[in-house]
Amino acid sequence: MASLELRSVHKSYGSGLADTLKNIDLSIDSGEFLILVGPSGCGKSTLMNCIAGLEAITDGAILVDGTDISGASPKDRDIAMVFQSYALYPTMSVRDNIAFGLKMRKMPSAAIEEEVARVAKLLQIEHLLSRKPSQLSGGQQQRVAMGRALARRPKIYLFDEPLSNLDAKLRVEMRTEIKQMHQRLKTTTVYVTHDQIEAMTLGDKVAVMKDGIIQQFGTPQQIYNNPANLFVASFIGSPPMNFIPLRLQRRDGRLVALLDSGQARCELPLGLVDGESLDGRDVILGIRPEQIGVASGEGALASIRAEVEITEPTGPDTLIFVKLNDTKVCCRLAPDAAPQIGESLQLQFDADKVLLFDAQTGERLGLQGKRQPVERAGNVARFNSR
Amino acid sequence: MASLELRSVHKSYGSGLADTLKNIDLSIDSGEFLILVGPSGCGKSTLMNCIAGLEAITDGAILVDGTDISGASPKDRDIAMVFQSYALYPTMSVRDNIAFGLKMRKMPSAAIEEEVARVAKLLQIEHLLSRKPSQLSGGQQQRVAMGRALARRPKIYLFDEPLSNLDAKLRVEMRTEIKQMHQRLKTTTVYVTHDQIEAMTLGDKVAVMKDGIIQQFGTPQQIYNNPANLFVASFIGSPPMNFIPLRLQRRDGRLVALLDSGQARCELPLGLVDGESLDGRDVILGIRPEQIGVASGEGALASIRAEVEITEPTGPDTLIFVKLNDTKVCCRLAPDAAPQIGESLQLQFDADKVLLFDAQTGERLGLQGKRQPVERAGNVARFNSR
Amino acid sequence: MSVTMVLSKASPLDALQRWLPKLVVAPTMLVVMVGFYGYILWTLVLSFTNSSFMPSYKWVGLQQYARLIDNDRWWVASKNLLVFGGLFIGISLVIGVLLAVLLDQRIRREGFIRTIYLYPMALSMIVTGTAWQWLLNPGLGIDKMLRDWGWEGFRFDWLVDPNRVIYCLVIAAVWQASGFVIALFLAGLRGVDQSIVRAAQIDGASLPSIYLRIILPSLRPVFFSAVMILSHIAIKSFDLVAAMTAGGPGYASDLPAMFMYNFTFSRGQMGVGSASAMMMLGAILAILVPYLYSELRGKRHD
Amino acid sequence: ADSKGTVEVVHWWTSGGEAAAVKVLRDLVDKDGFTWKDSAVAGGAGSAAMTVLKTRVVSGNPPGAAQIKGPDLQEWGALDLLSSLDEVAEANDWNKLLSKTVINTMQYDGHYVAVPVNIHRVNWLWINPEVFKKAGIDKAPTTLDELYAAGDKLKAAGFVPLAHGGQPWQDSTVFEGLVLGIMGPEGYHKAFVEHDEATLTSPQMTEVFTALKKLSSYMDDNRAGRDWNLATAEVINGKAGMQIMGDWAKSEWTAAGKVAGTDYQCVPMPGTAGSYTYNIDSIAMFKLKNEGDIAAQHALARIALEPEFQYVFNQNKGSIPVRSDLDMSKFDSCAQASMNDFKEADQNGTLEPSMAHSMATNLAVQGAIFDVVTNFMSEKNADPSKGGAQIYAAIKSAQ
Amino acid sequence: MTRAFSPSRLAIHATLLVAAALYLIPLVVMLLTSLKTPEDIRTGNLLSWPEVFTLIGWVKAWSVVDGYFWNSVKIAVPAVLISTALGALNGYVLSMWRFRGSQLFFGMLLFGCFLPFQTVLLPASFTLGKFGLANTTTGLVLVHVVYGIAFTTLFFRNYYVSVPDALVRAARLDGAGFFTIFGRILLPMSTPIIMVCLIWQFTQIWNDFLFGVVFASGDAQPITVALNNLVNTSTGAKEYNVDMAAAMIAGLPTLVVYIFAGKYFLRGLTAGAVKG
Ligand SMILES: Nc1ncnc2c1ncn2[C@@H]1O[C@H](COP(=O)(O)OP(=O)(O)OP(=O)(O)O)[C@@H](O)[C@H]1O
Ligand SMILES: Nc1ncnc2c1ncn2[C@@H]1O[C@H](COP(=O)(O)OP(=O)(O)OP(=O)(O)O)[C@@H](O)[C@H]1O
Ligand SMILES: [Mg+2]
Ligand SMILES: [Mg+2]
Repeated sequence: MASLELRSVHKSYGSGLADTLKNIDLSIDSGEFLILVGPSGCGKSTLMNCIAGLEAITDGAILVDGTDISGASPKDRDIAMVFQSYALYPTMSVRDNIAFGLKMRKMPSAAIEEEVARVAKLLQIEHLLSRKPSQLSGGQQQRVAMGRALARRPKIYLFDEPLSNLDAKLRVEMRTEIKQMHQRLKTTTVYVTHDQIEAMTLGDKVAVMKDGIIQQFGTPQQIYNNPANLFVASFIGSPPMNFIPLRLQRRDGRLVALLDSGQARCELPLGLVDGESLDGRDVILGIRPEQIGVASGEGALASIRAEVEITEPTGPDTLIFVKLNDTKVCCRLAPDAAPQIGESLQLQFDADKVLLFDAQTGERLGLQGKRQPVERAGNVARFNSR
Repeated sequence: MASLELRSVHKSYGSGLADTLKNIDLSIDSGEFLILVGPSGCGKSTLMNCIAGLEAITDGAILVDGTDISGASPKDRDIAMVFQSYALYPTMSVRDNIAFGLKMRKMPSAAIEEEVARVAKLLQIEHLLSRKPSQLSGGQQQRVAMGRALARRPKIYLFDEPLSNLDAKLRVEMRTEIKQMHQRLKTTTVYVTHDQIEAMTLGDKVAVMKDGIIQQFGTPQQIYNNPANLFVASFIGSPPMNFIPLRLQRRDGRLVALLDSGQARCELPLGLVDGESLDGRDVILGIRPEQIGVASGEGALASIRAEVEITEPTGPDTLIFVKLNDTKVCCRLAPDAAPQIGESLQLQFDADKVLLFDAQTGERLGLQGKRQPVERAGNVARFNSR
Repeated sequence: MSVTMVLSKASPLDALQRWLPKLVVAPTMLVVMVGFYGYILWTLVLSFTNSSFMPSYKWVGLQQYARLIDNDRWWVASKNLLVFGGLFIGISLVIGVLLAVLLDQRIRREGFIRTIYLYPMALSMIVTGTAWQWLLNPGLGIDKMLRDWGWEGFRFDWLVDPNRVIYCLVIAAVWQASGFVIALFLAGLRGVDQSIVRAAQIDGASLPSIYLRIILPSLRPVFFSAVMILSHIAIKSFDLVAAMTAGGPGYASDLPAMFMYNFTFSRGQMGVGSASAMMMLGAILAILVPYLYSELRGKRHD
Repeated sequence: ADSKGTVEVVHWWTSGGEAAAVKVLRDLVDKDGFTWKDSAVAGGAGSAAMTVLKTRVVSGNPPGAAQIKGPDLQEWGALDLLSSLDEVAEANDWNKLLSKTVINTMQYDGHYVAVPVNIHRVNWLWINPEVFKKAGIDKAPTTLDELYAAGDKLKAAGFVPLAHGGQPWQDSTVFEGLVLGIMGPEGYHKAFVEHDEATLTSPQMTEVFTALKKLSSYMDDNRAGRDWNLATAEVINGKAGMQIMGDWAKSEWTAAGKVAGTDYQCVPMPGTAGSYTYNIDSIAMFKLKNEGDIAAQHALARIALEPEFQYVFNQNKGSIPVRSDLDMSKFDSCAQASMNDFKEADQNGTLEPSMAHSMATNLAVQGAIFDVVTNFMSEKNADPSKGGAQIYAAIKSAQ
Repeated sequence: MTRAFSPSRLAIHATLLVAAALYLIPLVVMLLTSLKTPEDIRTGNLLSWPEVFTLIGWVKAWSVVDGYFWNSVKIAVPAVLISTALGALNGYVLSMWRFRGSQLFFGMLLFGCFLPFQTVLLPASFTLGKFGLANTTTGLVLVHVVYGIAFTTLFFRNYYVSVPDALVRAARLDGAGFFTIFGRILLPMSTPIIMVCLIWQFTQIWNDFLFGVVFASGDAQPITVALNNLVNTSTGAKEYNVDMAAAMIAGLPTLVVYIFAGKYFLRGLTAGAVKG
């Protein structure tokens, strides 16, 4: 249990190369659980390595409990880590892999045995304890890697995609275990994941990275509901948010967005205008697939008739795709409510939830007064819409 | 493009060890897309390796286009594969890694260059082409591994968790690309994944494995709606199906399940009885979280009042957990509809969708006449309920 | 089940591909069968004959072995080999590992230091033997030098002490061969997967325990190579003994290879020489084969 | 120019003086229009060359000529590999030129198979008179007791009395000198040529070993493995007083610019005056097919005995010529004395083959004796009374 | 961030330097001796400074070994290359393409090389004689290849054993055949072991005396035989300065190989691009 703070951390892999981490500022309290997400290659693993002391940072400082540890060696930082590449000790059995860190910390062997047994049970690898890593499947290896970290009681846990090779069921179980363990032990944790559910449910805080820059830092709900920019909005949520470029207009003193499905048009009311300035401005309207439903009647407010172009049953839901303003828009419906391709249906927008982004910068426009101000960490990059 | 058939394939890793694959029978038509799912360590990678010819099978036959290729060497099978462990050539640049297979097949170098460029663009790794694998992030390595396979035009593609290290957004894009590519090229494909959405949307067929045995083989919808047994039911779907053990009773000539939330009780009607035999029998009732909703009124049929014990907002949905018949039951609600912890609410069951499983064997009981018969491949193991 | 066994057009090229691995090792196999085992067999046959000055094929049964067993010199040589081999292999391994690990610590001028360690290997055993004979000679070398420099009481006369001369051979042999062991281990160390080292760092292992418990165990194949090489050198260190002590004082520093050579060629007792070669092989068989077995039996990776 | 024939010579005459002498031979052969192909193999007093020779023969590719000596000639002859030189011998009157002892050694089954090139005397004692003077010794020892006395004085004066290298053949050189001195030529012959049990286990043998032990107490402790020439250098440098060594030791003195008779003295090993242990080098010829090559062999055989070569070679080697008709005035006093003693001993029947230099026995027996002697000398508390029996047992097991 | 010289690093460097000094002593002795006059050697002590520095030993040594030096080159270069190539191929087969009995074969190969070389002299020369290769450099190359192959195979096999076989699998699926996999995938990552192997083989062959003296005659003899003839004379005056100079000349090529090869050790780092 320790607080962790990064102060304008920079990291470059070589003098010729561009910085992989750019001015990272982050601070999490003792016992907090931080989720790190971002596209592949954005620097998540690099950041983890820097915190663990496996890569030297080029500039800045890393503080644990207020003490600068930038120069400390990995073994003195008391951190446990799950590596994305597992990095199991090939010559040791699974048992010894898990026990190694404990032995190094001079735990009595009876206690080690107990701990190994506990972790093995938790991860369902009891029957594999005497195998060598080369005799394990991918997911089994990943669980051993996990076990190696969980057996210890460090100041900080670092998990780099620890569940990526597990099946959904096991993943849910593991997720629950991690969550419970965290609630019990309250160990400060940084956790990299690509799984939306994990990102949303596991952590106290989420940091969204892109190209070595932290785009937004906040609670899961903030990130989901009030993304700082187009990138965060598009990155979080699966299926992703729909983005419809359009020009804002003023109708009866209210700002509206005009939608056109080819079959019909509708005006989406956008709450009170903060300033005159938005009138006639080009923006990108964001709405999530689950925020579009089937309207109860033909003439309902903020609803539009549209033709279904594609349907995709995912099991619990069915996704349908329609064209609005010449943009493909995804809506998530219950399987029963889902129409056939080519059918038309009346779609209902949850106008309260609609977000607006600046078409140039990608920044979210602080339109709706009722929302909390957007929280962000560090430097926010200009977002170049793609 | 080729059909693929496995005939009672057995595989053991050593004479002392138990069989890793047990009597696998599978057959997919030319151009079909097969999804292979199953818990970690069940033998998926082993099966892929056997198809590719990288592991010798112990017994049985593998047929491509009706010809037994069990003895053929991997390079003559004309198969491209993405390895779970990437297996990139460490001394080659990304470009050479991708081009290698093409060079081996004597493609002219101009064509190779074009192909590499195409694949690199598709996978968004153009800027990495001259790096060595050790300088890539995990997801980047995985994309290179993918590129190596996609650059070729083999008879069969084998993908072993090719997207597990990618972020959700990229994953969706890649998934779409793979789907489109498959629609265009119609190359027979076997694809291992742990991702529910991939499993449900990518494939024509799904095979669910456990402990080296195929539990069920069918279309995604069959697997989702008519799981052959408890295992398949629990394995597919996220969050997973709820299982409530109870004893069936007869009321007014209809079979009902009695649910008890502590606050209230309800009788769930289970359609027409096929036989008398089920009356008074111990079964496990299965219902998916999305099949439980909020009832429109207090007295609605097949609804029950229950107290919310846990809530878990996942972004698009909120999961709530209640206790029914002393079992924790998960319901998926829209975030707006979600109550606070401790509140009570009236839950509505989609009684048509309820499944029943034999408490002993775990086999699904063919209760509802309207359902299609369950399709299964090969040998179905007895399911021991946990 | 009738599987259409049209085991596709098995073209000659396919068959070739399948046989290629075996074809590639075939020449070696042939050479091994003739050059090693054929000759061993021939030596075995000679050891049962009365061959003396030149090979002859008159069968005398175990007579040559009886002679060998009666020969005090043979037992001295055998005992020497045990002492020499054990110390030489042990010390070379320790030095090899130690210095390789130290060299692995991003040392300045690593290349230069490495070359210094390696150069003794460049010299032939004859030169090594001569040089060390001088250095260890009580009247000429280190002993005299230190006394010349005023350390009157110093006495280092192992080279002329029948009970200690064998350690002199060990010193010279270690000096010569340890550099190669260093190179071998260094090559191994450079190939270790860095992510494993990282994991161990995180697990709180200090540098020594990372080496001892993570890296060195994964260098098991390198140990294997080194042990084979060193025992090969130990068993065959003929030139070294010839140049350094010629087996003396008396025959206190004789080794089996020397013995075998002397009897076969210098003394015209080829039968005894062959018998000694077979005894040597027998002893190696007893020690080495279990080791070979345990090393080679395992799976691909450990 | 086309060569009339080639003769390849395997030998171990590689040191400075020897190489120069061999060059003379080579030039003479070349002058006659033949080609000399040199295969010098040094090491282990010829054992490396023997190894080469054996493998060459086994591969069916023997050289034309090889340095082979003593009883080895008989072994090679028995394999029917050596060609007869009777033709050359007759043409050049070898029977007259050579002493009977030498002729016997050179013949196999009554035919010449080798040509002798020199005669070494082994039982010499080399003395540095200056050191003797410093130690207060006025005359060279002629008996063992005198030797001991001299040794004690030298030791007292702080010199190493007896320079020696601890190598088996050097140990045995001293040993055979003692046998010759204590047991006389007949006893020597019985012991080393006939391997007579009674002689070998006699009390006299115990005396020999006791004397050996005594002598080794006059040698320095660091001698193990030392080359003989380093021991000689100690005498030359005045660190040591004496050395028991064959007449090749002279080459070291000569190289150091010392003159026999004045700077150093050579006397027979104490107790052996009148007896002579010899060591004869010879070149044997292998059977060849090519006529030209055979002619080359014959030319080589002839030239080897010609005075021109005999002079140069023996002056360089420290030995004496094998033919008795040469003018010895060109040689130094030691060589002259050696020649006289040789002739005398030849007549008196006190000429004995050197065991330590492979003239008396075959190599197996020699090796067995070496083992016992050298082990005795390196073992501080070995029992002299057991030595004879050990030698006998060793000889038996080697035969 | 450059690490400061901590006490422990200082200790490491000190240890390495002390060890280096110990390794150097014999070389210093030889060098000093080779630069002394014979007189100086006779009178002085082995480790004493030469009274006058003279190159006479070196000149004389070179005149003796000159021709033989090139013989050695002619023998060593092909023998080293061939045995290394064969060893690499064998090692590749024995680690990546195991077949029934391949382990046994490898074990036999290793065991066989413990046969003392002296025992093979006669049968080998008989065999060479039969093939008409007696006393030719070809014969000598052959012998060196045969008796070097066990260790070259050992080196490569043990190096390749730790290469993940997923690599080979991937390449096989990519359509690469036996030799292509070897040449394109494994060889590029073998630099360190190739260097080790070259060093070993080159020293063994260059310094070989036994085979050289027995299987090459006259003018075809390698430098070690010439060196031996120089150093190992039983009678006559010894010229230690010449001996030592000749020894150093004989050792120079190996030294050069080491200096050259050492650089390449570092280049062969196989990076951890393969997980699992
Ligand atoms: N070389 C081997 N030797 C022995 N057992 C092995 C070997 N490789 C795999 N296994 C075992 O075989 C079983 C199946 O492994 P496989 O790799 O096929 O699993 P998988 O279904 O791909 O799992 P995952 O999803 O975790 O990758 C596992 O229990 C594994 O431990
Ligand atoms: N050793 C290295 N040398 C040079 N560049 C590197 C090195 N390691 C990583 N990189 C680059 O740094 C960037 C960040 O890599 P990092 O591994 O941190 O990504 P990541 O966010 O973990 O991605 P993923 O989700 O794919 O694992 C990538 O573009 C990668 O190519
Ligand atoms: Mg990463
Ligand atoms: Mg797998």
